[in-house]
Amino acid sequence: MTNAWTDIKNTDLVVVMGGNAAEAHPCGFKWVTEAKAHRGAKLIVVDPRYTRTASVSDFYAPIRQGTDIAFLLGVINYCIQNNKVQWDYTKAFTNASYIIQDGFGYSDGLFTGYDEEKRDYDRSSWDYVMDEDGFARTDPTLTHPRCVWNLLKDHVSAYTPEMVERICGTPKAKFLKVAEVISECSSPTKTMTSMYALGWTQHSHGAQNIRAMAMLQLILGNIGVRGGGMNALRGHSNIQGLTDLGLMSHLLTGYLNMPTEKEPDFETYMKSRQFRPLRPGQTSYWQNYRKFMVSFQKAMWGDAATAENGWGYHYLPKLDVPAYDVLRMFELMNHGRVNGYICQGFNPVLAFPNRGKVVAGLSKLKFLITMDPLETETARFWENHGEFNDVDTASIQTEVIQLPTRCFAEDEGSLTNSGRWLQWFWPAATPPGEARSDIWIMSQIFLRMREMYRREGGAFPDPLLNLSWDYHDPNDPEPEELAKEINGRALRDLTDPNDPSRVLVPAGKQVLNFTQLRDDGSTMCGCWIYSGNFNEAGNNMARRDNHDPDNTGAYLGWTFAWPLNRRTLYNRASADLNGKPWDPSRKLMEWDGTKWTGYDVPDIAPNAKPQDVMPFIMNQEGVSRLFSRGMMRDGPFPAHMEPFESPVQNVFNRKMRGNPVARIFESDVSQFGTSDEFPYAATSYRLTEHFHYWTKHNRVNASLQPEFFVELSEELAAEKGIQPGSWVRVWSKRGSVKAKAMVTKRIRPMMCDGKTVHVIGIPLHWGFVGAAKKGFGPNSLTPFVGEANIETPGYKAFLVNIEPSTAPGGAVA
Amino acid sequence: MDSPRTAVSNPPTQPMASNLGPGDLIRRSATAELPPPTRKLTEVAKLIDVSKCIGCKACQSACVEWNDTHPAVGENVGAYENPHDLTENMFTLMRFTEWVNPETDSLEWLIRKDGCMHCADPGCLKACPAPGAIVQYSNGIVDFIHENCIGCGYCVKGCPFNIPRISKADHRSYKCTLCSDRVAVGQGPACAKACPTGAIVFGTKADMIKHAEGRITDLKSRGYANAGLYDPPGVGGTHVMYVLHHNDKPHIYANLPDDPKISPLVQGWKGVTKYVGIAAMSMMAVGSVIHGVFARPNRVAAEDEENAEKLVEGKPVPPPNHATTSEGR
Amino acid sequence: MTAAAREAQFPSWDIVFFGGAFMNVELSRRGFLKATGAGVAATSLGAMGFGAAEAAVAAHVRPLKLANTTETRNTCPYCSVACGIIIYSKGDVRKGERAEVVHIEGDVDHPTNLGTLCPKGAALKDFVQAPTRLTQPRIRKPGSDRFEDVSWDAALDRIARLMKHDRDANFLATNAEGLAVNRWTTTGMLAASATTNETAWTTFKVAKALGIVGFDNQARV
Amino acid sequence: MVEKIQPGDAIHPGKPVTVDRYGPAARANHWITALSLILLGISGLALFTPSLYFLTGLFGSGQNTRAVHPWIGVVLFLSFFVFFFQLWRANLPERVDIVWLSKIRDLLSGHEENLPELGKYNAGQKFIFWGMTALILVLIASGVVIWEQYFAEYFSIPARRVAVLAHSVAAVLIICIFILHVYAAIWTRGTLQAMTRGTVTGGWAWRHHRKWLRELAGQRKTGPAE
Repeated sequence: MTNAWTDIKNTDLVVVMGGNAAEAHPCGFKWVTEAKAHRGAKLIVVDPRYTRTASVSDFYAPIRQGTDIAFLLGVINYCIQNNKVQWDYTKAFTNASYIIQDGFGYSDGLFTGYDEEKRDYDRSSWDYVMDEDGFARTDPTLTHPRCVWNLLKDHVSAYTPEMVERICGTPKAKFLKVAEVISECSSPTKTMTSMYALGWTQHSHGAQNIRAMAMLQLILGNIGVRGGGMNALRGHSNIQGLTDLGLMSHLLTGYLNMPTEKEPDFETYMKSRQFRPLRPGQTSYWQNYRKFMVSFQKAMWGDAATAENGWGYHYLPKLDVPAYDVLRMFELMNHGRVNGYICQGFNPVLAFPNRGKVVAGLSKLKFLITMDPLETETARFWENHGEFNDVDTASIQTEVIQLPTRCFAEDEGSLTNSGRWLQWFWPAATPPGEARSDIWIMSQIFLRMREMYRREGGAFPDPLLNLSWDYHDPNDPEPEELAKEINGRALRDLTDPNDPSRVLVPAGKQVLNFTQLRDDGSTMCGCWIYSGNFNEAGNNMARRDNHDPDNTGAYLGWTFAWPLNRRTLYNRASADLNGKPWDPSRKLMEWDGTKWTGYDVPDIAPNAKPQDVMPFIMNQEGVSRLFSRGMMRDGPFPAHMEPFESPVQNVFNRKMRGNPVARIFESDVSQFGTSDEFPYAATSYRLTEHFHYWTKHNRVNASLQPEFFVELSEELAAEKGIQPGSWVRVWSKRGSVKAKAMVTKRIRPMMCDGKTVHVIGIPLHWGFVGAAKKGFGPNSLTPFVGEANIETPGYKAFLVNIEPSTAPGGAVA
Repeated sequence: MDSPRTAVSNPPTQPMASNLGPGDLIRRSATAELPPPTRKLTEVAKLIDVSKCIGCKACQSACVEWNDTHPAVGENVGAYENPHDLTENMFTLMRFTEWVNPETDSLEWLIRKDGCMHCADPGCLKACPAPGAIVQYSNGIVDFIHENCIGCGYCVKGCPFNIPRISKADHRSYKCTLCSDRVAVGQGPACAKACPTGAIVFGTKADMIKHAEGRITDLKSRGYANAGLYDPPGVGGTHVMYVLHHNDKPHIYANLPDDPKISPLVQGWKGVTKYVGIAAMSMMAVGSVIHGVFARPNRVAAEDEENAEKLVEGKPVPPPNHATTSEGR
Repeated sequence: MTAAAREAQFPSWDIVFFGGAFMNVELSRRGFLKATGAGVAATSLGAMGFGAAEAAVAAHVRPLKLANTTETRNTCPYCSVACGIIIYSKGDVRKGERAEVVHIEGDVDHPTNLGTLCPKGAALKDFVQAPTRLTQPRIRKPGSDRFEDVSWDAALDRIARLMKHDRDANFLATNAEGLAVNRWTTTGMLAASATTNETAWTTFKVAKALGIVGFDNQARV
Repeated sequence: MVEKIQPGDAIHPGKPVTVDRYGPAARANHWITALSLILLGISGLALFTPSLYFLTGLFGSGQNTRAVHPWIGVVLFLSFFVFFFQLWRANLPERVDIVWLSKIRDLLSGHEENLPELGKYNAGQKFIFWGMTALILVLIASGVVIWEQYFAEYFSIPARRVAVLAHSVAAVLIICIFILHVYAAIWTRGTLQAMTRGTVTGGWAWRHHRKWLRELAGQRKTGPAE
């Protein structure tokens, strides 16, 4: 989220698309009802189903799943055609005026440079025209035919209301109503917020869904302002934290990247990360990359990280592929190329697509280690549960070690919420039996392996032997020690560069925040963006001052938000080029002539003059990108792409299937179904009564939503002879499930490209262990395909068939 | 923000004396002579704004946890209501109705939190035969005192809203208490505390009516011309009220009664039948006694015995009274 | 030290009902509940001569079940709204006592949820006390149809051995071009997105130091 | 219609003559019915009006009262209907009953000689018999509808409301009839022994049910002399 949950109350219009906030985030959705009740805000829901969010909306429009880009580009087109653009904002704070190279173009649903063989684009022409000083050329008048604005205008012109209706199935009148209400937010005194979630990310073109809305928000001037923003409603309590801390294949902490094979040494690695400003006088904050990287390496390897060895650069693994994401790992597993797997609080048997392939993969492992407070289907993937998990136990040679962990009530530490608040919590209960904390378990595994390597030697033990582990009790580091390590400290006295006699931070003391980090090895910091979380003032994540001056929803005294306790990202964009708030009644930041003041921590240097430094300092341009250059694999602009399994063809290019650059493993190609065989468009989602596969262990939630079901329209039920509450079988090319039928008016057939499209909704909370009735998950059906840029599996648009059925074999209870 | 809060603070952990006691009772089931209350508490109310409700069932969950009930894990029957009805383990239930507005032809998903309405004139209390099994406090809370409940089910018949449920396990009647134990220590009900969107709020009844007016104005501005407050006068008003977008037809919200009243049958049963019946039985008994005292007993005379002996012995006896018996032959 | 920082140090007092962090609550609201049969009026009740009646009162209105519990500030572990919760327990882990959760409720002082909770959060106690909570390390041998209990020591030694064995066998120190790549691709790890940042940092250090590249979390699902 | 002599009815000559009116089984059954009705009356009244709720004390508690009442009702229903099948023929109405009823004042004022001769039962007894029969049917039917523990859930709440009202009204009536029955048995001296010893004196039979006595005598339905 660019803004905080509590900031949503400042909005005038909430657009929920690609998510179902009321269902999945009820307590965050509170701020929508607050905005409605106290600001008269309107709520628009665009979704294939009439959801719980829709039930309290002012306007609902149906949309076929997977076609959000067409819808949003349609809205952008509407805004441009009707001059509903926040011009001052767009001209000043976006790259609308930047001139693009002549080689770039778009036709037949594809951008220039497509190589069908490689399933990839040559993106070299997707860039700015540079001048002789290495700065990007611009045309502030927006008249240059190759400026971003004119290319965008041209690009979206195909998405007329008629085209939107044809692709999305949204009746033209409903689309126009939505577009009209959204376009009103181009006024500097009206803001709109976008609340989205996995309904946008879990597509092969997920990132482009989000870009489409972000672009719309930019031309409406809604980024960086109160009540605006792009608000990704994240799923798990600390999904933000784990991503921030780089617990992913391609990341290090704080969005530093894992090195690749093309970067054999530290200097080569750094060379592509200089991030020189692309406009004169701009701030490009990533220029500090080296400080963050060196401090991170010092946090990892302490004294073993030296200038001579590139700060232990050779200890870091180097990637040969963009990422060993989960899809790739399970693909490798199926090829017998993975022997061991550790699932810490993770249930891939229900979480990953194409469950058949997941279970087959796990069955080929030598060992599987699970760490969880609860039983999981994954820990018991080898156990036969009739139709619910029909495996041949004896033939599965995987050794499974199941470790009991503590849960939140017994644990201590911080969690980073969707609004980037790091909130500390305390333990309240004694863990059951021998359950131990994850910290203790990870430490034990580490200490035992380090001891073995010490004693026995083995493959490249250095990163392990030298890993910094100077905790009070190495067997069980305290959460506070770890938090301090994340914050970082001075390893030597840090002196003022202008006055070497002045010690800013004495050796051994916590740094104030990442602005004190150095690239000479004199500081260490586990995760630069978190720095400031636990400095000499104490544990800032445990702060509990809930004062909110002038009711802005900022709560600066409440815990700690990264970066630097900032609550709204890009908040400098809340003021115009002169530093005056676009909407004085909704002031966030203001230039008082000498410095930035307001309700938040400014997003740029507090004394950076408004005309000089633009708000988007994490971009080399200093402005936001309507045209994303070559940074996304599937295009600098979003373009309509059908799901890989779609009931209709891509109207721009009937041969094109799915995202043309999404990675498909060869073995999965034959696993895609066609609409002849599988005529119905399925989607998966969460229900408010449950949280993933945890709450089915909870008797209360199990009683509130006891049994797996699928939702379908009255029309389809009548056509298929399906009675409400009866058993149905739903199957795709990859698997089959049995469920109770929920026949509803909330799903209606849609007309897309001249064809009737029936939607089937499949919620995801059931498995074969726990208190709820045994059931299946949509992942038994979903395709094994990832998002083109970040490999998020697609769960939201796939094809199935349905028929009346009988109860599954193997007791349901 | 001016919206009411559901609780003034987090629940206390220090022992606190309850502030709802016998002196606050204004009605007690099957009790004729209740001492007058020692004070008049301000009336409280829970206001359920159906237009803000997202049907998340947090109220159900919070209710179960606070009241330590154990709803069974049922099955899906093709509906979102789970359990499928109120039970002795589920004092409140979200009821879902998919309603197509005939005027706009658009779908509305009407979601109503069902549960005890805490009527000012409670039918359950009226029907209850067990002294003190149902009480009403002067703040409006109607509470079941389970120790006194005998499980007869009369409250079920008395209730115009079909709320109380009799446990098959302990044969006592259960329903929402409006969290009397929380209210007694300064807390709002658990459901109102939990409600994520503030669709359930709790406070004085006067405040809640005022709050509802604001909500109704907002709804009218959004095109719900018939938005209104459901505080049915037929039961003297309730201490659980609804803001409905379509207050002109409450029945579309899963059969919420348009004009609830205590059934005339129950009124008749607990009213005229009781009084006339007792009078009739008393008169019968008293009449018998009076007759017994003042009239001579109907004794068998010696002559009767002689006649009987004669008859048995075949001697002549007075002939039958043919005038009156011939017809019977 | 600021007031906020002090609170940070001593966060989970049995707190604030009578004062303290009330900033977001209108004080006027506190008035009405007293007059509505709520709260704190034990003295006035006594003054009215009802002191002796209090035993009867207890039989009437259920006694507050949270009396004499320990209160702890915590955060809901489910979605990333990260609602503030208060755990009421019998016993106090900070005093080294055994503690058992009695009840969990929203924290009204929390700016985001203001004391509210969703149906999952409101039932958190039954997650903590689920019958399917794990209490013992267990091992399932290849081909077996059941788990067997093992000690922590045995389980951890086994894990370390299995991992070292695989790492030593399959660690890729250099690629075909002789470049140091230090990759271990044959053992992967999924990290839990419901663990703390501190846990995550520990996990990160261990996994990356081992050279594990098949490393992911729930960000994608 | 020919009135049949009830099996077991017989005359024993002697001083005084005794007449067998009820056999041991019938008497046992009568008392089971009577006891059930009394218990039902007590428990029912306890639940009918708060002023009599104290009667639940006889059953230990309100819960017990609630639990036991319907079961006693079942007992009553069964025992009464055994009774019913024994007696229904003797209780069929006759024209003489109308004459008898028209002269009821003579009865109450002690001028029974003005009344017609009667068979085994007079109109009052028949009224009690049929009244009880009808009310017990109403009570058992309505009682099932409101039997919370087992059956109530199968009926709608409006139906239960009708049933509870019907049950109450029927109960009031049956209690009235019960009082009439008991009082009549006491006021008419010599009656009680019919249900205790099973016999009445010949004089009692001569006075109240002369036709019945004549028939027994006429049919020589006499038992052996004692």
